[in-house]
Amino acid sequence: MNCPTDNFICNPFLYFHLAANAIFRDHLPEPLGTIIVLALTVAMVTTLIALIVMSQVWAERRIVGFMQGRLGPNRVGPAGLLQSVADAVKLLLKEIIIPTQADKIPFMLAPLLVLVPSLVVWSIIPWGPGLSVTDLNIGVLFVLGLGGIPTIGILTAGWASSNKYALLGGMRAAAQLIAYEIPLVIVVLVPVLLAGTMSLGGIVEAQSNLWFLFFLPVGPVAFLLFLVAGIAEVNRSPFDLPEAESEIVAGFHTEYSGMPFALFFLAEYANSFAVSAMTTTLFLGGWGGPILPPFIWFFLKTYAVFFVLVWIRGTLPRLRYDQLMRTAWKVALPLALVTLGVAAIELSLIRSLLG
Amino acid sequence: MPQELPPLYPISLQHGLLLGAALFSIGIAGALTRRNAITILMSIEVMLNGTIVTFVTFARYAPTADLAGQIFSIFIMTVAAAEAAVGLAIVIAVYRLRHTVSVDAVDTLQG
Amino acid sequence: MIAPTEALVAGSFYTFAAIALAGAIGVVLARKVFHSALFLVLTLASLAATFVILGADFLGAVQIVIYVGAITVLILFGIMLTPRNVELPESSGVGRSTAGVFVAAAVFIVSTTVIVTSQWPRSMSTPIPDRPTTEAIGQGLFTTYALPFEMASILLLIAMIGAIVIAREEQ
Amino acid sequence: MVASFGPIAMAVVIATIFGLLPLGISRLVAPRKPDSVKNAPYECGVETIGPTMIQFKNHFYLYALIFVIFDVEAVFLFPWAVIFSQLGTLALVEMFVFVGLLLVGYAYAWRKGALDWV
Repeated sequence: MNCPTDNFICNPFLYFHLAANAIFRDHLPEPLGTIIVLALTVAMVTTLIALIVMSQVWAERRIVGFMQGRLGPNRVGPAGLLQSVADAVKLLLKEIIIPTQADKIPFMLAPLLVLVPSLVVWSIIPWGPGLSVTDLNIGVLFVLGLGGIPTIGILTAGWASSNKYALLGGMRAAAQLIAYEIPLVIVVLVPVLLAGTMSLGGIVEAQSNLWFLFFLPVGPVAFLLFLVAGIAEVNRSPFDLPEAESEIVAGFHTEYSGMPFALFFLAEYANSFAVSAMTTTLFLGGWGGPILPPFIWFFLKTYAVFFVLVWIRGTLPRLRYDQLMRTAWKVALPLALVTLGVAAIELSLIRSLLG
Repeated sequence: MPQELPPLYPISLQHGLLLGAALFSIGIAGALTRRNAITILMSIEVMLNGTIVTFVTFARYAPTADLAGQIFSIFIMTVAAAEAAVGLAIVIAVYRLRHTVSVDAVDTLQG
Repeated sequence: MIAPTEALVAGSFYTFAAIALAGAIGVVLARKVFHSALFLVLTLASLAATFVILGADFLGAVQIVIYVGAITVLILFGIMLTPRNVELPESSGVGRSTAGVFVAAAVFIVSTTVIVTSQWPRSMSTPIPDRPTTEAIGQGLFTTYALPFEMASILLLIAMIGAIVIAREEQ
Repeated sequence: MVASFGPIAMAVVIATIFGLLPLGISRLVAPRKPDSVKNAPYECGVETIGPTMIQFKNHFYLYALIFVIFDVEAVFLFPWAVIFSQLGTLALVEMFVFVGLLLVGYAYAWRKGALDWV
């Protein structure tokens, strides 16, 4: 539906913006007021995402519990809703153990390197028409760049821990991330090719008639590849080898305890949610949809994709490491290139047929 | 008569070029003083980034308004990637034979 | 959306430039090679920001993807595969260090002198208009610079094959 | 255009604060009683044997190497994808040549076993 940003139903933040502008921009000298409003906006989005992510930890545990015929968290608060809060408080009160041989500054830096990109992404994902903190004209490429930074954080965590398991876990995790980043980067080119822009808002608008998922025959293949590579990028089951407890203890975060561990945990869920949102934006028409306001559509679709991720986790067994690497390099990469090639040829044909 | 360097605001051609020159010089210092081959490679990356800054600055202030400078920067990054790939492969191969990454260990060609 | 004043843009340029320079000095001075790599990440990321401020938005993103996301990871893998470099005594001879610093200082002084004293054309005192660059880069890449573009592919191919030959462990 | 990137810088700052804040609070409220056993490396209760920095196999490097090459290739594809509709068939051919050349290297890596996990 047509939705201007100055409509309350379309823009849930309208009153916030009006209030922030009235308080700060009208009374402070110019760059300062703008900066404060911007900081408040970003802080609000970040807090909102962190809260959503915490609620999703609960949702995922309940859903997986249901799928496995058990209850999941149900003690703290109504239906266990406050379980995540309790976990957060518990982890906050835990001692932060820094091993003697650990390289302290990189050791504490690593969780930040993993967490920060997963939160920054939310500044450019559009929740509705014009409803993102900023719409970059190189949005897709920027998201991919952010997606590469956690690899550095994981390698840093493994190296700074001075622990064989952590080091091996870090290298394995990094090798997995880079293996799946290539098909991801290539398959993202399909929506860019179809939309002719890298702006996330532009890509959503280009899908107003036809979701890229339904651009046959390449759409479904590209969508599945993106989803699989995305799951592998965020280390979720069945690609959660980096933390395969039966093989390498807890992988790269073996030595982490208390809050730094919680940050890794938060980052993992924030990344899962970001992958769901990117899938929605790139293939499922983003905020587009009838009757309901755009941001509701956006979150409905994102939650649906997230539910699929949870479903996959509840269903599929973990891959073996050699299977994982073989899938990435020998199946996903060629398939992604073929998908892109077919999409380009198809687009050329359509263009020449239409004149 | 030498042209005066403009004040810090707004940014000018010279400021970008100075940043590039400073990065390049720091890279040279690292490449010449360090013995660890990987640190030397990283210093070379810093030098390459200095040149990229210079190219980008010229692309910004060049009268033709052609983006040749930026396109060239992408090629520099390509070369940097190739250089890092082959350079580190050599470092790893040498390490396998000599168990060190010191550049002093690889002077057999000096006879 | 928000229109920051030019002073704000200039201020962030100098901030990011200072961070980049500090990171570069860190790369050169850090005792552990892994710390050098982390300083390199800092330098590369803040340079991406300076590129954006200098009107190269696409290049800034490319810097993040290629340099921060790929080349740095390659370097980190290289560091981890050569474990004993941690113990390497890093200070080379005093004479060599002095010579290296001297050369670097000489290069810096000469280039600074050239930059400051040159008579730059008057047209170069104003920046070209700020606009998205991706399309212009694409146009250039596939028309004027089509040959270098294909050469880049050949370069990458040679680098890939060469590096595999060198780094592969013979069974 | 630069203006649209300002929020990104702000987001990086806020996200960093967002990560540092719980670390700081935890430092204030959490106990700190380090001892030598607690701070020893956790390797399944067994004392650490030998140096932590052991020699890994070079295979990790081969993956990283092929990753970098394809990452650079993908970056060249982005401007091509954006202006695909403005370019003629020539650009399509150029791109197929570009990717085709790299596939030669990919085939080489495959045949030499660089893609296998042994």
